[in-house]
Amino acid sequence: MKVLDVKDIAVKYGDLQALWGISFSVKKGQLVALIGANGAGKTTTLKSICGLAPLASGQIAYNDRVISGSPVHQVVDLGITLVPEGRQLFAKMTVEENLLVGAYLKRTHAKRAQTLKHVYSLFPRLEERRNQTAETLSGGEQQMVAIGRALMQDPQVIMFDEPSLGLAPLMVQEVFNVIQELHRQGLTIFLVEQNVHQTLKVADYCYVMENGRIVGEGTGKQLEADESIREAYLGF
Amino acid sequence: MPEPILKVDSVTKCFGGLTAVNNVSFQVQPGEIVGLLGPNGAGKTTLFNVISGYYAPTSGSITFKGQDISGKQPYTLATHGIGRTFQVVKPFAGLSVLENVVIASFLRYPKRADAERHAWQILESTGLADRANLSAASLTLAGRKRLEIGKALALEPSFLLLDEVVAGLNPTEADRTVELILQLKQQGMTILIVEHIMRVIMNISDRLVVLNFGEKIAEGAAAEVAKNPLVIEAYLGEAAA
Amino acid sequence: MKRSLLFTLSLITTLMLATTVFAEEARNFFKVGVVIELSGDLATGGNVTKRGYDLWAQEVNAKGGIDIKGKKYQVKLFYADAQSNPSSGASAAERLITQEHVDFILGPYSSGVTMAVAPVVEKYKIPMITGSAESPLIWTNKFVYTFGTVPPVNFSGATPINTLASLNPAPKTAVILGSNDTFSKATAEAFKAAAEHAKIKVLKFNIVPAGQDLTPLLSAVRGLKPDLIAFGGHDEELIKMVKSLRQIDYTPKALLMHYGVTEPAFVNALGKDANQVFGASVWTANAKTSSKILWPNAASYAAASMKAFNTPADYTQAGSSAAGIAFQVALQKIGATPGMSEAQRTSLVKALEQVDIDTFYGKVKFATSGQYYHANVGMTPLTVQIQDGKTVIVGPANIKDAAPQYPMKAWKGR
Amino acid sequence: MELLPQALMDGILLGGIYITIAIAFSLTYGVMHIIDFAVGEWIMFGAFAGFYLNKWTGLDPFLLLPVVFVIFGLIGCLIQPVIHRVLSGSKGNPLLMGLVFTFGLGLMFQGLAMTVFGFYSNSTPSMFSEGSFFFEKFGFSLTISTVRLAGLIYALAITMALHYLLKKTNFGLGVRALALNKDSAGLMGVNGKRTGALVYGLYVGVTAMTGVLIGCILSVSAGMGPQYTIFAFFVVVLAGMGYLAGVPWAALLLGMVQSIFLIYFDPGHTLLAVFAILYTILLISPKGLFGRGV
Amino acid sequence: MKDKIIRWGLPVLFVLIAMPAVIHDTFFLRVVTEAVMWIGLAIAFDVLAGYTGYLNFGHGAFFGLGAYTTALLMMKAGWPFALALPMGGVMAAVAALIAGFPTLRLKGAYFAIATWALSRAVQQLALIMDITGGPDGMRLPPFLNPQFFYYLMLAIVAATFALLWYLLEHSPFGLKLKAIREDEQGAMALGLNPTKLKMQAFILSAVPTGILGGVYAYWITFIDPASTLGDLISDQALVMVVFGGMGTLIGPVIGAILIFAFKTLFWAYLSDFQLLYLIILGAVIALSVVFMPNGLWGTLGGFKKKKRDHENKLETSLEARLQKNEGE
Repeated sequence: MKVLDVKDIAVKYGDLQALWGISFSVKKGQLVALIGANGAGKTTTLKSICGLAPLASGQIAYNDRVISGSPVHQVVDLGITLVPEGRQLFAKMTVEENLLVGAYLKRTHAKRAQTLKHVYSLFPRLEERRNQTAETLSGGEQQMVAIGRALMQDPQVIMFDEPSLGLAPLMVQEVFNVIQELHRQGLTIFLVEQNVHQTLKVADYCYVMENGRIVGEGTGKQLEADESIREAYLGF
Repeated sequence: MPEPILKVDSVTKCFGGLTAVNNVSFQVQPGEIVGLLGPNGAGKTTLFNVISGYYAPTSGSITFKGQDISGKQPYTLATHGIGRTFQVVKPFAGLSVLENVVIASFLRYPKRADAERHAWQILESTGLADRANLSAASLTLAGRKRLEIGKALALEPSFLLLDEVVAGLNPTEADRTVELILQLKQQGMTILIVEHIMRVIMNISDRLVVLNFGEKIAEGAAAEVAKNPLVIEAYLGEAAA
Repeated sequence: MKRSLLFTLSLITTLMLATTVFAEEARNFFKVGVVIELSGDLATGGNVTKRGYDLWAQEVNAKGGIDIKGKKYQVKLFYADAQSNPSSGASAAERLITQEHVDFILGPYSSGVTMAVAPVVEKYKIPMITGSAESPLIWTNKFVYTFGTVPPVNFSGATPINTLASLNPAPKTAVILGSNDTFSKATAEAFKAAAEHAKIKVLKFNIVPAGQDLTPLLSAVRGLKPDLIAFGGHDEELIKMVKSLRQIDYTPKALLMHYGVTEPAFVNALGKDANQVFGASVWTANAKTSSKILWPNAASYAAASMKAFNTPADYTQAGSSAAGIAFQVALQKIGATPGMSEAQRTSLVKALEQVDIDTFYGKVKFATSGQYYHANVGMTPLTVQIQDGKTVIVGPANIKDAAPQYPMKAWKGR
Repeated sequence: MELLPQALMDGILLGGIYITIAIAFSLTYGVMHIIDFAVGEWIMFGAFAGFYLNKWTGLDPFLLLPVVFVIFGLIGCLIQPVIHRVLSGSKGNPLLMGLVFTFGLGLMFQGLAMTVFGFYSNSTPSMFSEGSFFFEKFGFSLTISTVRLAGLIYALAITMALHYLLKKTNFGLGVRALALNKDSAGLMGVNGKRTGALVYGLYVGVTAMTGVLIGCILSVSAGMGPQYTIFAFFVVVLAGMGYLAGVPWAALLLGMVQSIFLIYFDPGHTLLAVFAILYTILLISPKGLFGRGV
Repeated sequence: MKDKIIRWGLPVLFVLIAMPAVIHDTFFLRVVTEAVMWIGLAIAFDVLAGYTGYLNFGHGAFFGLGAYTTALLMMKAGWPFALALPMGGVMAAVAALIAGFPTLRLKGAYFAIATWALSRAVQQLALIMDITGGPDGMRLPPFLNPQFFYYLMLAIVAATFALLWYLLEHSPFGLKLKAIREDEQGAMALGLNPTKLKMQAFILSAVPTGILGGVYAYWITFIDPASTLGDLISDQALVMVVFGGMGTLIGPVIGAILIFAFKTLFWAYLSDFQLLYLIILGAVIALSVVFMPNGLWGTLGGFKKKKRDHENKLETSLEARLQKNEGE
């Protein structure tokens, strides 16, 4: 069953076209990855799904319901969430406040104490630092807050935009572990990454993007085997 | 060994508690293309900003053509002959493509007519002449990156800092830009380049300097560096190691 | 180039057409220019002044007009807004003179605008009487064509101090404050000079920024326990001053302000707290005046004002109406008819200098030399006090309506 | 020296008025980056609302505060979408355009007020305007005006209420999130448009209530607006624009400077001192007293 | 561009010079004199607002400073007007240097409010000093020759326009200013010193304003803190510039003429509706910001430019296609 169905979407920033009619889908419980070089349009794709970047054409459906054109706060209310690139935390708020904003929606507000407990059990380090402001955390801890904040929304689909960006290797590993753990728990995951090896290893299915277009797809194994894709887009 | 054109000597740059660049040293010889590598967030752009005068180094020094330039303002460095491009290209959006370049040409040609003539030459050589009178905001990403190089070239620099001028371009466009860079090298330009696309940087660089977490982890010829396990780990993730 | 030439020619033609001068017609009414502040910061006073001029014109026309050698000429007012700005005032005067060809001008409310208008009327030799501007500075400039019916503050400010000094026991100490604008500053200075002259010790004298909340300063004043607090300021500042004094709960033996207390807004806003505040004035609705021109006395003028505007008249309005009367008398004297020549206007100035008449407003007589040059010095300045919400004359002793209530009743027990 | 306690007290009471003028103003700047030139006009309209409602109903203006808040809150919510449109325009400099827009709005309001209310100054009576508290101990005497004290209490109550709203409620959490990072707040489900309108409504409502108080403490007139705009700017800039916690301190500083200057120095120089201090602080610390402005 | 200015500018200048010979109405001349003054104030304001993006709410302070300098030198030092007037400009330049050095570091709203605080402080200073006459202001000897003031104002404003046009639209200076307005960081890499350029612009904006203040003082013969140092000058200049179109030279001229003409017509012929004027002016500003964020000239010019861009684009793509075809 397709949870997320993206059909032929195009996005323009003024005169600049960022996406040129791309289509793909994510099935329930899958971990799907989108890879490609800087500036290929991966972040724009994520933004357009959550309603942060308006579509010039095309359509996005979530559980067979058209969501393109809805404002972001309505989209996330349906159960899609994004862990944005560079974390985008509320820098001057404490860790706990950051997490609580995640439970802003009516849908999640009532059981927020419970969800918070769950998040803290997932990231015990955050509980230790609950009263520190987000800006004082290390990059890895910030990433945990960003993921925790997304989990507070009780999502069905969680999208990650370069979660390993700028993290130390150990930390990268930890982030990938968390992603896999969430996947095991049954969450549908859409992952955008530059850390190609790790990504191909964990993903059920991958799309390769270049210059606003999808130029290849397949399972991790298939892509790793595809010399031309390796050569041209993965850079090794 | 000839006198290096640029000498980065144990440069450290801290922001509050965060050390973005930590005790980095390297040299660039005249006529060389040196690639600066490192994963996202490794401190490449910060180092660029320190070299081009946007940040003063917290400690260490930078010597350009034998002169200590650490802490000097970017506009002073431009007159010394350092040109740079920005990773996030921001042309002067309200102005035309020609005007964008003319502004840079003023540095060497203070008269408007001369500057315009010079700017036209730059536009010809960067393949933007046919779009000279369009507003810079209307250019495509490739066009903007090209304009960014054009502006830096209009300063008639002896040393160029290129920050991701290829990233985001399609293969044809990327090839054209690489061609342009190689052409510049032939003309005797010294270049320090940051680039993500390996295939590009491996091809054009004489030497590579690799950063990770603000520290230099490797330096040397491309083939050598590519075999360095530290680099592979930093760059491709541990799986490749 | 051709197109722009055409453009040039058409522009010139348009400009010429646009300014085709209204031919000077023989008319049977006087054109009276009125330069006042209808908008801007000083619009309050400007509109009071306007009411004075309006009421005069209304009354003259109701009587058939000004009687010049047996023929009656109506008056028609032509307003121009000075926007509370000197340069707009100058433009306004220039427009009234050169475009409307007014015979004479009724002048601005404020001193600043008057200072900018005076040179313009001087240049065109058009007589002007201002019914309100009372800064002493206007008169020391000795403008030939500018007159004023309200005596300058340094002429009227001494009277209430003298009235207070004559009380028993007289106030011995005073704190004198003035807001930093031309009129208020001059008022405070006049109060100070008079107090020193009357041997009242001035404990504190300050010019304060206009609009400033003075409560902290008054707290300090409270420590000095002065018998008299005298304040020069405009309407809103006066109201705030009384409220501040009540809020810090200090009641001096006497609280003196200038004419602002006679403005209806003062009593309206403050209610019983307005009571027993002293003021300086040259006219009140119960001033004992008698006249043969237009209104027989102050009371009938006040009644006419109530009827026309449903607002009690204050002395600015009365002075403005009196300005019209002064012109009227001078015109009758020289027998000038509408559309006056320059020579006639010059003789009108001479006639104004000789005016010495009793009006509902009091005696109007312009000084012809000295520091009050062309200001009205015929008046008897009055000391007034708000008693039960009404403005009552309490001095000088020979013309008072009621005894001054002194010392002031504490705010609390009112 | 014996005047010092009184000077400080007066400074605090004056500061209380400035807190109420500036606090909601700072909030709207922090969340929506609106620099509202019409802030003084909202105060003026509020003051007239208090004056006339008191006249018609005979109720004490302090009891009328909630009514005024609701009326003006609604007006604010209705106007905000237009301001939002100006601020989110891609042309020119949106921040400056917002400034110019509210400047035009302010002019319009002034003209309207003068047409409708006339020129005269007025004053709103209240049960608090009567008395004062008087202390005399240790050779010091201290008078505290009841109405000003009520004003200070109102200021503190509003400050605390805003603090509670922002720190303890879910709505406030959303507002703060919106102020810190618009896109992230959207991702958390915060409806930017609606929250923006509510915050602007809150600001207009609180500012109008302040107007009612100023009508009681000082005066009511159609031309009263601009002087309060000046003070609102002053406090907000001194506090660091959008930095709410700085507002009470900056307001108290402003009150204190005026009080001290009026008492101990030449009172004529008070405003000069006030502006010179603002200027100097901006030079030393361009982001306000605490360097925390946005 | 150059041709256009000459083609349109010269005839207009000719008309303006010839006007007093044809029209003898002194009131009309006075109004046009003031209109010309406002054109000067608006274009000077726009140097900073439009070309560098700094809203200077202290613009009026330079005007007042010029007015007071000229008045004081004439009245207290006995200088002739011809010498006192340029000193108004010099004082404005000095003040801009002193004020600009610290304030130009500030951004956006902080700059607007700091300059505004500074201008309030200058007004307070004039109010409490003895030499300026405090609130009573100063009176200058009347020299009531309308032609003289008309031509003087015209000469100063025309010279200012020509100078600004040359500097901003023709010489490197204007392009450099636009560059730092668009992207200060990027401009620095191209050898531009933003601090220096902004300071130059600040002075360039202040000097004509100060000189116009001096002319105003002598023309009106009376100055006081309320009228020459109040908010009116900055506020009205801002309105004119925003309405006409920021960042161009023609925009403020059009804005100044239209706003001033509207104001004057309203004032002269509809004075019974004075209060309506504020309401209408306020509404015009608010609406023009909502519907014409680039001002009148910007909006009109915008259409034209769009068309031109579009044509250019068509041409380019056509060329590109031709080249491509040739290649194949």
